Amino acid sequence: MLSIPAYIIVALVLFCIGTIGVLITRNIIILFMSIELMLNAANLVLIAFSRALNLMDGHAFVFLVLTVAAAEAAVGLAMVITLYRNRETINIDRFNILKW
Amino acid sequence: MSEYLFLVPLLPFIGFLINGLLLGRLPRPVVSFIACASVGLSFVIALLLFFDLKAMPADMRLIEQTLFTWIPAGSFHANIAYMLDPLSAVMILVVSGVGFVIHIYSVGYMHHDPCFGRYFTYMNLFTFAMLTLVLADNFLLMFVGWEGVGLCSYLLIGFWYEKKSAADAGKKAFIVNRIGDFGFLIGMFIIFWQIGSLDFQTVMAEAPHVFIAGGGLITAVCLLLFMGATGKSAQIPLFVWLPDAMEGPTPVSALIHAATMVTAGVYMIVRTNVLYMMAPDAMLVVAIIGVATAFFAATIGLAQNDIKRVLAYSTVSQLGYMFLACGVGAFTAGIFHLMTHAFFKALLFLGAGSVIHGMSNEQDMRYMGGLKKYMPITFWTMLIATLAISGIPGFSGFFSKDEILWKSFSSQFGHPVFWVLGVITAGLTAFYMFRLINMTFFGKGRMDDKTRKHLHEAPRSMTVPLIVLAVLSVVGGYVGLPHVFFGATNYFEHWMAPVLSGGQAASHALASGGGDTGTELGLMAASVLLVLIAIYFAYLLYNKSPERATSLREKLSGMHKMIVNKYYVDEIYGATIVRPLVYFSLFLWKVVDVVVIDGFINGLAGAYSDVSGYLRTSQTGRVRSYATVFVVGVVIVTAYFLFG
Amino acid sequence: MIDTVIFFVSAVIAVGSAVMMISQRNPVLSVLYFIVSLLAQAVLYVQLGALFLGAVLIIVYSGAILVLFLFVIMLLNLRGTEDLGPTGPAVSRASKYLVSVLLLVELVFVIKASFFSAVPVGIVDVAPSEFGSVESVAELLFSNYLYPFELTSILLLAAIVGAVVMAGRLRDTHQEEGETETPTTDVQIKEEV
Amino acid sequence: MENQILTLVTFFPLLGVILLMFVPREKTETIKVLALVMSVVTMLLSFWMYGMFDPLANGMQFDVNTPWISSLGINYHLGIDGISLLLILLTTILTPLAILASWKSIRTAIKGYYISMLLLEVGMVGVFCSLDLFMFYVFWEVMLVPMYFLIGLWGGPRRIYAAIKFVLFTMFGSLLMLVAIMYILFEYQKYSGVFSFDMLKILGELPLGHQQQLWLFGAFALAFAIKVPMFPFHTWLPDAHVEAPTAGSVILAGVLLKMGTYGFIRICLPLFPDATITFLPWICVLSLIGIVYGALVAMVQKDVKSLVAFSSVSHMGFIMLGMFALNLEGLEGSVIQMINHGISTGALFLLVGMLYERRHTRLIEDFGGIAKVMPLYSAIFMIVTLSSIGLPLTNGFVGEFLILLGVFKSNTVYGIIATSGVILSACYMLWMYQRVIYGKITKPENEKLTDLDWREKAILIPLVLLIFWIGIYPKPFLDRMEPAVKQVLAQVSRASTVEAEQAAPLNSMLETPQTEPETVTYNADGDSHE
Repeated sequence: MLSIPAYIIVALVLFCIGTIGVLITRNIIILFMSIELMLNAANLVLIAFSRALNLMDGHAFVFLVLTVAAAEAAVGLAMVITLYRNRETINIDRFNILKW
Repeated sequence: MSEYLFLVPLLPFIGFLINGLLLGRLPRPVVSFIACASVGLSFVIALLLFFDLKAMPADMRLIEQTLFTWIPAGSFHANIAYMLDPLSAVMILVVSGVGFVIHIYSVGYMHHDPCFGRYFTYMNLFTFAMLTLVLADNFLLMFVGWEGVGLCSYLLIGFWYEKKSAADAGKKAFIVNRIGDFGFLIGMFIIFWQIGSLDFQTVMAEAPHVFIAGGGLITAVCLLLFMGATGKSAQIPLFVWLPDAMEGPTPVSALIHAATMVTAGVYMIVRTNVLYMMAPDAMLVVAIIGVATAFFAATIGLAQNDIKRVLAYSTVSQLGYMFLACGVGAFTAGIFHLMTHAFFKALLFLGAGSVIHGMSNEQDMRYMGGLKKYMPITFWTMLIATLAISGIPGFSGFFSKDEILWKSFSSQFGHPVFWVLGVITAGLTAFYMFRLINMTFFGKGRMDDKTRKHLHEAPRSMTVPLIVLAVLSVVGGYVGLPHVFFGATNYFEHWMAPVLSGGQAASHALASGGGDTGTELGLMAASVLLVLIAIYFAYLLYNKSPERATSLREKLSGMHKMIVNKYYVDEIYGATIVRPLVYFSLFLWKVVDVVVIDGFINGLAGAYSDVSGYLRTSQTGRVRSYATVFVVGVVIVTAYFLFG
Repeated sequence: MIDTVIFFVSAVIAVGSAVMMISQRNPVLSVLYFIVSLLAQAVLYVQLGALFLGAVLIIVYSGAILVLFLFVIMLLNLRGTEDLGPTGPAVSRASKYLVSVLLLVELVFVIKASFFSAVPVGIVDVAPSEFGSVESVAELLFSNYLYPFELTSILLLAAIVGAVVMAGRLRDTHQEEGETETPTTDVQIKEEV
Repeated sequence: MENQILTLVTFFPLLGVILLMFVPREKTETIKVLALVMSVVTMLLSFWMYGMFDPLANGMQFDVNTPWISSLGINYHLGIDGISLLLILLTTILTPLAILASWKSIRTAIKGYYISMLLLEVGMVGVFCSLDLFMFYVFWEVMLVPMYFLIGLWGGPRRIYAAIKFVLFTMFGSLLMLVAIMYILFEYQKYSGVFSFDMLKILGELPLGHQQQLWLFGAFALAFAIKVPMFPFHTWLPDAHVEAPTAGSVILAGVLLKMGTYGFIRICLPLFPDATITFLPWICVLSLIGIVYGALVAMVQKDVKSLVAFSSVSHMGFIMLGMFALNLEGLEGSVIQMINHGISTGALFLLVGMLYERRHTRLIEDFGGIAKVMPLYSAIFMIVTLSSIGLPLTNGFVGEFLILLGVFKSNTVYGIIATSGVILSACYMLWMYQRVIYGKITKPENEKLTDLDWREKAILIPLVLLIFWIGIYPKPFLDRMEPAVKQVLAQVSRASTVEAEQAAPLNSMLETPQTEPETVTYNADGDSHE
């Protein structure tokens, strides 16, 4: 006996922890990981619903999301490296050229 | 002959155009010939028209001529139309006659002046404007002449524009005239508003039906028109410009500020006598201001040292007499005095001109004296004029002034107080006139010897006009002999009667006032006696023992200082009107315009940029703060959907 | 009964490690915590019948992507000792927590409002036999979702090229030293941190 | 050809602009001559139009009405009556004079200068003859752009501030006007089912409720009041004038100010009669303030141009007051005064410009004793000063007298206050004239000033002749505008009587004396010939 809302609530909690992670941390790597966490929380919701509705589309969707997450992580990390190379720091607040 | 009426004003205008357009190119003799010829010719035509008019039966004496419609605006039709009736006949004779004489005189007087052409251009323009004023057949055309003469007096007073005082005097004259014109304009509007037309004929005919006699509106109209008259003829509130107008060349003072322009106010009141007869309290105001101005100006005249200023105040005073005459209903006497005054006052001014000419532009009487032997003709002609103005029997001044005094005593609107003040003023007039004669012509010369060497009699072209005017100022009086003298018929009164026929009520009132000749003779004797005493005093103080005059002056020093400084009238006007007006406009400009309105707008712009400045700080450049804003947005949106 | 216990344990582990992940100074530790959280999530996947995806999550995601993270951290030689500058003002940190919690509360409300009322299925019994199996996912992927599937391959290609170009070694600056092309990317790492 | 004359007059300068494009920049002489020729030809065309104008016909003449954007009901609808004829003449006379005046004073970007001058003329003539609200608005904006460049590029030191202020003021007003036009459009669509911007149709058919009229009148009145300028909105005028080049100020004062008053006569009065009567006291009071305020502030100005600018505020106050006397004399006076103000203030700015060209300063105290050095200049300056004071036999008097007469008939109190303006105008003009022209030569630079050369004479003589012509024989102008003025009065007296009781002192105005024309059935002959 599975109570779907419980799983969704767990996913939401994970999602919000991811949000907190994005807002609080000043380390770019952790920022990325928090975003990845939020992504996974979303996947969890998808799977919970596909289970609730007995549809496999949720799974297909999660599969695609994972590939996108992978691509995004790769490019993101490449950027981190270039950023680090220019500024020798990974503190995100240093990169504020857009400041008025 | 009547179709040449329009030529009378037109000729000086043509003279003006020729001299004006070819200003620098005409040789002097040609310029002076054109100027004098045009005025002379118009005088001849005026004379012919006068005889035409005389030939007509008494009550139909009217020549009319309409040239073209000037402003056709719906119900309002103003056209350029000239009208000649006995009143304007007298006026054009005086204007063109005296004008012609003065033109001849000024040829000599202005001989050495560089702007010779410009002077005669303005003089011709003035004559045109004055003739238009006098010949106009409706209020609007009269107003055209009215402002035209105002303009010419501005130009001629400020003729030597390099002198700041002259330019100021010109400006002052124009603005004070404009204040008068303000009243005149509003009077005209009320007339048009009520009667619907501005032509004299219709206005005089309709007035009794439209206005209620003695009512508020008619009094307002008369007072407003009188305000215009005071502006132009320099009466109490608005007389300040005339003494300063002496900055202009002397012939100008003679023509404009003695003989013609200043009398325009009197002419206007006589022209609209029908209206005035319907508003007795307006007449009272006119009389009061007239006699007050006469007395007030005479007192100031006592202590003036500049020869022309004495004459200026004497003009103001004599004008006061004329307004007194109009005020008490004796319009004929007013016009008669206007005519005689034109003659002897022009003569006085021209005489003063030749004195100044001889004294190489020295105007202060304290440096004159003993000129009798150097300038015999000027002396004798001025003596005649002085006798005339003081009202010595046998001279024109006596007849006209005495007529006014008698009417002010006896007429229906008159009052003994007017007579008393009038007689005292006559005395004062005699005193300051003879003071002038004694100080300039008698006693020992007080001028430095450089000017003494230059002393010479004026050239023929200046003395002939003096003689002509002297003859006129003697003969002029006999035209209007009061019938109290061995029953002589008063030609002038008969001549003027039709013009006043409009106010029938008025004319018979005048006649009844005739009353017993005994009192008239008695009053006449009293005034002559007072005049003789004044003459003796003047002789005593300024001829026999000048030191007594100085001692008298110390005793009355307070009063004397008051008079010398003209009761500080100019300073009072300056402080109460001019300076506050300037400060108020400065306030308006600096505060209202710049601070309030511009401040508001620039403030708006400033506020706008401040707000945008504040909003700009939200762009911190830090990615995390943007992320926070994202999340806040999401929260708000979900909240809206949840609870909205 | 056993399911709910497993569910609770793995849920707690997932949330706990997630919290530990974001609060670490040392990035390596945070990656490891993240892997633990993923494993717990995989258990949840399995409980929800997504066997194949659970496996994919463990093998592909935490195995490959997070290792990549580790690799980059090692590459940049981050020991968590870098000075990350002063932490922002307390009020802004607090407001950030508040906002996230608020978001959580709202989402819970959303779920409560929509789920219990709209979708009748609250509690479900056992899933049909090959519900989460590879065949069903693959069969779906290659029928309805063929285009997205192909597109993701292009996406991956683009990502690879992008990553290489961006993080590739700085050829132009070293050309003048005449160095031979070294296959490995030599990143100028400053020794002192 | 006859009925196309209006299109010709309006767009001929545009042809000039196109030709100017082809002339290379450095050939300044040819640019100048071409621009002058173009504007003079436009003037001749407008004289020809004046000749063909039938003074007695009611309604619009030379009517051209072809659908332009029929889906929105916008027609290319041109037509003029007496009032717009005279204003077009004023424009086409002033522009060549302005171009001639800027022969030597403009040295930078000459080609752009003359292009914007000709564009300006297109905009102005267009406004005066367009009978389609949309086209009216388009020309209104077209006129704004070149004026902005004239002030902004070739102006004095503070030109940017002045140009921006000028544009923002006018733009603010014209946006409100656009909203009002849109409202009318939809109101008409609701009423008649079809979109139409045509003024004459809207005038004839559209019944507007009292409340609607109030708002619409308010919007239009604000736009025109800023342009006039009336009292509180006038602060852009002195800045614009002080900073504008000579020709710019001549056109700005000569014609652009008349846009506001023309707008009132063409749109506000006829279309919203009820609102006109309700707003009447306000506008009269504002224009009275304008008269006295303008005159007083003009008295204390240090710069001749800003003095003349404030005198324009005062004169325009007269014009507005005359217009809102709502009787024949007042309205005719205000229209003729518009022409006079254009001529005398235009001439004043030309004169000041000539002094500026010689001395490069406009401060009054820098001058003095000019009469000695430049006699002809001083004589012309005197004539123009007298015309702006309103001395009889000059044009100023005719206008001022009629206005005062009209105002007096409609409201005696306003009349008396307005007449005081006569004194104030004499004060500041003569005081300025004396400080600039009379007196001794105080500054050495003033000694070697040269008198007018032939070019400057060619500019001033026509204006002086016009001053005396209108002063002595204004009959032709008054006759030509009479039918148009009667038309406007007929439309205004359409106002429902309920309003009349409310405005008690003005009831004498409503029953104008016996010359009220027979009830002019509004022959909307301006109907587009579908």
